[in-house]
Amino acid sequence: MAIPEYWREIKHRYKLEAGKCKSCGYIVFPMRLICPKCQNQDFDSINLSREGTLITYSVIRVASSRFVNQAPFAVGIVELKEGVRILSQITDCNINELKSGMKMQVEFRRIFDDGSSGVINYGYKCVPM
Amino acid sequence: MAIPEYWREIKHRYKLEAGKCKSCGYIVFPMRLICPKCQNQDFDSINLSREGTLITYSVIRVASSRFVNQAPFAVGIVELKEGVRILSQITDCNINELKSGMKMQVEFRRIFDDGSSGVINYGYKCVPM
Amino acid sequence: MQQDIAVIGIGLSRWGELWEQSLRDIFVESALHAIKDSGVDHIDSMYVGSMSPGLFNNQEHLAALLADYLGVGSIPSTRVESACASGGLAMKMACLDIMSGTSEIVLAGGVEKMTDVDTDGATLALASAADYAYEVYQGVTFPGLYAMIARMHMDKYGTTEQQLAEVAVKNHLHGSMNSMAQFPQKINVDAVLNSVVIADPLHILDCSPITDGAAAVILCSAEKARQLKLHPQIRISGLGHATDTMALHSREDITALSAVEKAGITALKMSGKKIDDIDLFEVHDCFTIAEICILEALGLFPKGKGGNAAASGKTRFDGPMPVNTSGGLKAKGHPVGATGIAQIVEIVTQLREQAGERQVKNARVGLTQNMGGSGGSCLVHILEAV
Amino acid sequence: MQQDIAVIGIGLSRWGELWEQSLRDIFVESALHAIKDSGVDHIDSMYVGSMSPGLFNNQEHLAALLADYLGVGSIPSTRVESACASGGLAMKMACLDIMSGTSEIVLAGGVEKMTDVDTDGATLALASAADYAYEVYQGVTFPGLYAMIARMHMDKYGTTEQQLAEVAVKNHLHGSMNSMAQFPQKINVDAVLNSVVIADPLHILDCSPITDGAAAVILCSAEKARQLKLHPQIRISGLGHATDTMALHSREDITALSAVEKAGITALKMSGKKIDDIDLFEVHDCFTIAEICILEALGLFPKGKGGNAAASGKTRFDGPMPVNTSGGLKAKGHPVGATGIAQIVEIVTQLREQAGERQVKNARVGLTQNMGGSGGSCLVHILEAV
Ligand SMILES: [Zn+2]
Ligand SMILES: [Zn+2]
Repeated sequence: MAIPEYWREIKHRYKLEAGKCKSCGYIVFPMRLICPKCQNQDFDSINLSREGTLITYSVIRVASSRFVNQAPFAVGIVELKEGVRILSQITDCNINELKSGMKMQVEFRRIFDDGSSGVINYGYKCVPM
Repeated sequence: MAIPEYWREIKHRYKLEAGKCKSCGYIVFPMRLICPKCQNQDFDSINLSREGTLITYSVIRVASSRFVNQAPFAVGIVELKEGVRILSQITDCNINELKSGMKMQVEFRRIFDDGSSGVINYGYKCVPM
Repeated sequence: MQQDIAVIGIGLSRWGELWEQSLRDIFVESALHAIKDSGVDHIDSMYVGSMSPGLFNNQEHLAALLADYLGVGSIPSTRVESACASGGLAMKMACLDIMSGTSEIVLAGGVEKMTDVDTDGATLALASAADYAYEVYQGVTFPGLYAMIARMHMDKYGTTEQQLAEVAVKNHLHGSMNSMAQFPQKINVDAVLNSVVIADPLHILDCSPITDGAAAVILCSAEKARQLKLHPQIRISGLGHATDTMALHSREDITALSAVEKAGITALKMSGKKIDDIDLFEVHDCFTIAEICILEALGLFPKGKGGNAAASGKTRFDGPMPVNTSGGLKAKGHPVGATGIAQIVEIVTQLREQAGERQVKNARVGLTQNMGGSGGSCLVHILEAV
Repeated sequence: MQQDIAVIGIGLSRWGELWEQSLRDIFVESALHAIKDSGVDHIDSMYVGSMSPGLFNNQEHLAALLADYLGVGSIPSTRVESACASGGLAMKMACLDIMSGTSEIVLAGGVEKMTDVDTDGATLALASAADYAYEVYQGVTFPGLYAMIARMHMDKYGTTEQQLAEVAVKNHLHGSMNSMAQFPQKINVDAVLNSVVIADPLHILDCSPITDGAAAVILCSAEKARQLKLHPQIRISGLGHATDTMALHSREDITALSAVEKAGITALKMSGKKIDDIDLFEVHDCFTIAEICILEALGLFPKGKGGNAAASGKTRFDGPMPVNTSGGLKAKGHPVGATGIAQIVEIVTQLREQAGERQVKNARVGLTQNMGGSGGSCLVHILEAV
């Protein structure tokens, strides 16, 4: 994980900064330069709410080396109040009791440690409410 | 450097195994499936001679991490007796006294250590005669 | 299509864990087979689909390397990439080259040499087909993405793990009749359900394997093909290419593969066919759930009704709509960049009536569907025996 | 060409060390500029040249990702790769798409985001354009390969380090008049000769830099362009594409870039021009020696006589055969996949007479030459003001 890349994504990963199209109201996350719905190029910057609903999920049992010490862990697609969807880990839960439709809270968590550089990478994870 | 890859190249790197086209006599190094000169697909396997002439050269002063502990070091293109050319390091020499046209001997040497796997990678290097 | 294009030669390298062969060797092996099969004495240009020789082999600039080792020196050579759909994309670009009048005889090939890295290296390389910053960063793997599609299909339409397993069972049955298949063993539903879980609800036997392999075909204008006539004439009558959002979570319907639907509609329209006119299909079953969603997206089954396709026997080689007679990615193997071309090889083999035990009766029109990532890109081709 | 194609829009992102912007951001920035410049309200398909988003950014499947972020959803999107010639290759494939009748309005773009890895990571990624097993394995770097070409040119033809330096001096002079250049500083011969040696005889100021950047152009049939007429008409009248051996040491003449020669001949023949009919050139000066060998391979100078081209002033923007008026890869920057498209952008800017201070007088016909690796692949395009 390169430092510049990590740094420029902080606004998305720490603050859930998104863009709301000034023309059609569509919300993009992360921020974009052009609205995929109406091709308008002006957005208001907003922070997404931290509550949502689990749409679908899985339990990763065979993970990449970066996440192998966390396996098995759950991942899911969560639809936030604004209608925006994010993919994230589902944590602080019994992985055998997940169900689509569960209410979720978005929290700020450690995502993985980067062995080669020693950097700790943070971001969002979801927790059942 | 993957082990299977290292292993399958041993015949080229340790023994300078080449192919001599059964149709037009053109020599390919490494071995190929089809002759680029006459499109014939049958080759005799030969071992290249270990003597040649320096065609051109450079001194690498900014090396990749794999070779950084060897820099500065010379590299050159050497034409072997059979007319085949190889690219290799030029070693056991004064890097300020290299000249095109010098006679070269091909020797079996350590090329680099692979830090992540601990494997030592061998192959050919050239030494002025 | 505006101009008829014919497939006049097909070739495969060996497929499997080919530790003794390099990327360049396996590509050239497949290309020489295709050239020989076609009877041509030269090619004017070549296209190579490969997903990530950079991450798998530290080697880019594949177009130049492979033209060199194929002994065709100075000809135009192009590498294209669309993740696991790279082979299908090479096929399309070879067609455009001929349609543009630039080349007459073109090689379209695909290759992936996946076992030069360990399993973790392969996992990371394959993950590069997903959105690195918003999917891979979170810890999801490729099986994990398809597992979330499967979970939703099960929740929404009542599809079962048994129905997923039936896809693998059917494709391994087909693979058992294909001497080129990497895993020609027949399996049963229990074997799938008892195999280790990779990402719930997907077991390892729901997943396609890691494979080294290459495939190549020779294309030319139909007019040129009539002069050669080594083989029965096979023409390409339609091609479709579409994209979708990169990230799975950005799609309105997680189980709908809209790039597949759009590419399918484009190809069918170009060929003047309806989906019911197609006699057999090679589709991108990277995971069992993928085959189910693809058949729905192509319109072979109504949305949500694809789950029973394999279990009902309909998609068996001897059923009414044979799917993946080659064994599919599942049993034949999935060297990602080669897969799209190998699908063409299977359809041509069937249309030539050279498929032996697994031959589909009266096969006249075949369709290939090759997909990148979790469905972010798709290529469809329609081939017909003339 | 069989069918006229016009360039109707051009766009560049910022170029430099763009730590605040991601790969997708810089690509979309350049594409939106090009679309706006063209005045079109949609594109039918897109091509992206990128050398190694896998090794630089852990991201393949760029075609789908960039179509998504450009907000063009489902259209066909294709990534092509030929190392540092990936941009030129995207240009060619976009032309074939239009010539084949498949698309009417096509975007051809290029992008490389090189500063998301450290210098060693960039060195390794760039090395993947050479033969990994028989060049990189031995310890040679990319500057090392071009240094060996330079050494041989000096030994054989008496070319001097001063003459190499003059190429850098000239291209930085041009760059000083280009507000988009990454290194717009003027330099002199002493500065080059006193800069650190990277690989004898090449100093760091003989080398192009590491750059983040993107470029895009909009193409359509000449007929379609006449309906839009926002800008003076610029048509593509020739294209050439050729390959050479992957490994530098496999070539009979180490200083002869035969892929450049062949691609140049093809493009000139297609356009019905002679090399003397060309008013200005953008060529692939990844290293100073490259510009010298390229001018010889294109036939602008006899073999071995290219050394004095820059020193004599002939290739200055106000000389008889202006080369790299943009500043070239040297001063403008070299985001590898973007370079081939940025060359087109410069020629179009000149043919539109919008190049300001560095404007070439009476520029009517321009040529771009984009090269992969140590010369293993080459794309040439010829553009004309109508
Ligand atoms: Zn909008
Ligand atoms: Zn021969």
